[in-house]
Amino acid sequence: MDILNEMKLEFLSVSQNESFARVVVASFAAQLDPTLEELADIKTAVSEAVTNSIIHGYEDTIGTIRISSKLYKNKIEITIEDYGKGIADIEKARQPLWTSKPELDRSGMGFTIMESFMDSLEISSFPGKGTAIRMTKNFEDKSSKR
Amino acid sequence: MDILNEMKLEFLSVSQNESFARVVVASFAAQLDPTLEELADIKTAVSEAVTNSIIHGYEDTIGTIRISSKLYKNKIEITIEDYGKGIADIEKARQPLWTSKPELDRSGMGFTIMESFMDSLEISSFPGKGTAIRMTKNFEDKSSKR
Amino acid sequence: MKVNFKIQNNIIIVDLNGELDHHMAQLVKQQLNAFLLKKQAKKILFDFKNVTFMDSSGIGMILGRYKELQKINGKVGVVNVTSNIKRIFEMSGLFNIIEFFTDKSEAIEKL
Amino acid sequence: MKVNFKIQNNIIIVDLNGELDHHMAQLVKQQLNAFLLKKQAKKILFDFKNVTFMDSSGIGMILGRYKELQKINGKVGVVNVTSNIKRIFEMSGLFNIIEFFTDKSEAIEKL
Ligand SMILES: Nc1ncnc2c1ncn2[C@@H]1O[C@H](COP(=O)(O)OP(=O)(O)O)[C@@H](O)[C@H]1O
Ligand SMILES: Nc1ncnc2c1ncn2[C@@H]1O[C@H](COP(=O)(O)OP(=O)(O)O)[C@@H](O)[C@H]1O
Repeated sequence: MDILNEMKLEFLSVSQNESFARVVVASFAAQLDPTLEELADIKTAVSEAVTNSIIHGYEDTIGTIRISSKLYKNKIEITIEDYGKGIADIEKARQPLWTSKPELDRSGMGFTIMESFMDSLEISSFPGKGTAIRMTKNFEDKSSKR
Repeated sequence: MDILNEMKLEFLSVSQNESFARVVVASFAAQLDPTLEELADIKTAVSEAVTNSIIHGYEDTIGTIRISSKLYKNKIEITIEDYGKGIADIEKARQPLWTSKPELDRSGMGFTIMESFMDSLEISSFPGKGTAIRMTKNFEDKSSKR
Repeated sequence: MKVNFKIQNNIIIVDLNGELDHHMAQLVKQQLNAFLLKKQAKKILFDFKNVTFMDSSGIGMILGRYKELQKINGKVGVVNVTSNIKRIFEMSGLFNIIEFFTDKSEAIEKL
Repeated sequence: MKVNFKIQNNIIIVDLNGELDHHMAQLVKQQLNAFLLKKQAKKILFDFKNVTFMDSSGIGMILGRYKELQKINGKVGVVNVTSNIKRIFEMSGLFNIIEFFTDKSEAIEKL
């Protein structure tokens, strides 16, 4: 499928950038004219992945988070990467309510929310190297509506 | 001065990304709690520089535009780069009302606006290599207000 | 996000405003814990009327308060949750352990 | 940005909506030129009431229409320009060659 547009964003793993990341991806996605609900889903999924990089990937250090996104006809692809701690057991991490940091008020629902709000979710992670989350979402086809 | 936050953005030189670039920089700058007028100034300056990269830097081709921005206490620094045509005579290009593309309805006011809306403007350009615009703006110090 | 606290009927009413993400959840938690220490209340009601965004960090923050109050036999309630945020509450099973209300005065009376 | 055209008193009234940058200026120019060809009017009034942003591409677009209409002895006017956008008009000297109005009905009468 043809790529209609493409962007890359890089920022520091500080918590005030969580809302910044949401705004950036949402305003990029807006070029595909999504519904308000589709936009809210994307914002939530981005927020989960970026927060994970800040809290779990870099823990108490400050590192770089990279987001890249591609727009296709009625579809967005979003990749969120950190170069932090990595995930040793991805299977376990994906389980609802499982968290490695209950003491920090984590609910363990991040991956479950990403999965259910987006149409696909791939996790690649190497302990000590970092984590990359690749998500896609298909938008309702407006051209077929009357 | 200490850097409070930092980001980098990369996107294609298509005209629908002009408003995207404005939103990204404005929402990053918002972390310094600028006035509405300060925000409007930044949006305008970013819009001028990005438009120039699209129209003059890459002309009819599609290339990559990079924006990087740093936040300091009461100050933002923004750099906008393209890897396009470059500017042969920077002195001339800075003059109000001078444009190389009057046939495209350019007004020649881009650099003049960037200069007067921002507190500093540096242009580095090499013909055939590309152009980088570095701008800074100081924000009103809110801590001194009552 | 702005947070306002109010005490009514021995309940700390937390009026949330804006986007409840991890950044804001941390601030709310800090302020709320300081307030709890001073006021010695055992019930918290989170008013979501003006919340425009929430992710799982919001869930974690509320669950965290629930766990703390459980130790002293307290209670946590939530009111005015709108559709998108409701889905997140549902997915995480919070509806099963925390009291949900649709009306604020009813919440203040019954929590 | 949305653009609406209307003819009143032989003037094409261009109702601009949103952000007038290079992307939008191109669309406005195209649509306006097509409309001009059909309608044969000699006067254009740009209504800025609902414009929330403009950069020098807006200046260029208006100047371009001014130059074209000059050839056929036509006129260009602008109404409802707010503060931030006004500064850009001032800086580029547009106030000296184009008619500015603060009131739309006055503009339609006098242009
Ligand atoms: N970017 C990351 N880097 C390292 N570990 C991660 C990352 N993202 C997720 N994890 C691990 O996966 C677990 C589950 O993640 P998630 O479902 O988002 O729940 P939560 O963030 O609430 O813990 C986390 O507790 C953490 O151990
Ligand atoms: N990124 C760029 N790459 C190449 N040339 C540029 C670039 N930016 C500006 N220029 C040159 O400088 C001139 C003046 O720019 P500006 O003041 O913004 O006016 P305008 O864009 O209306 O022409 C342009 O006409 C162009 O020749």
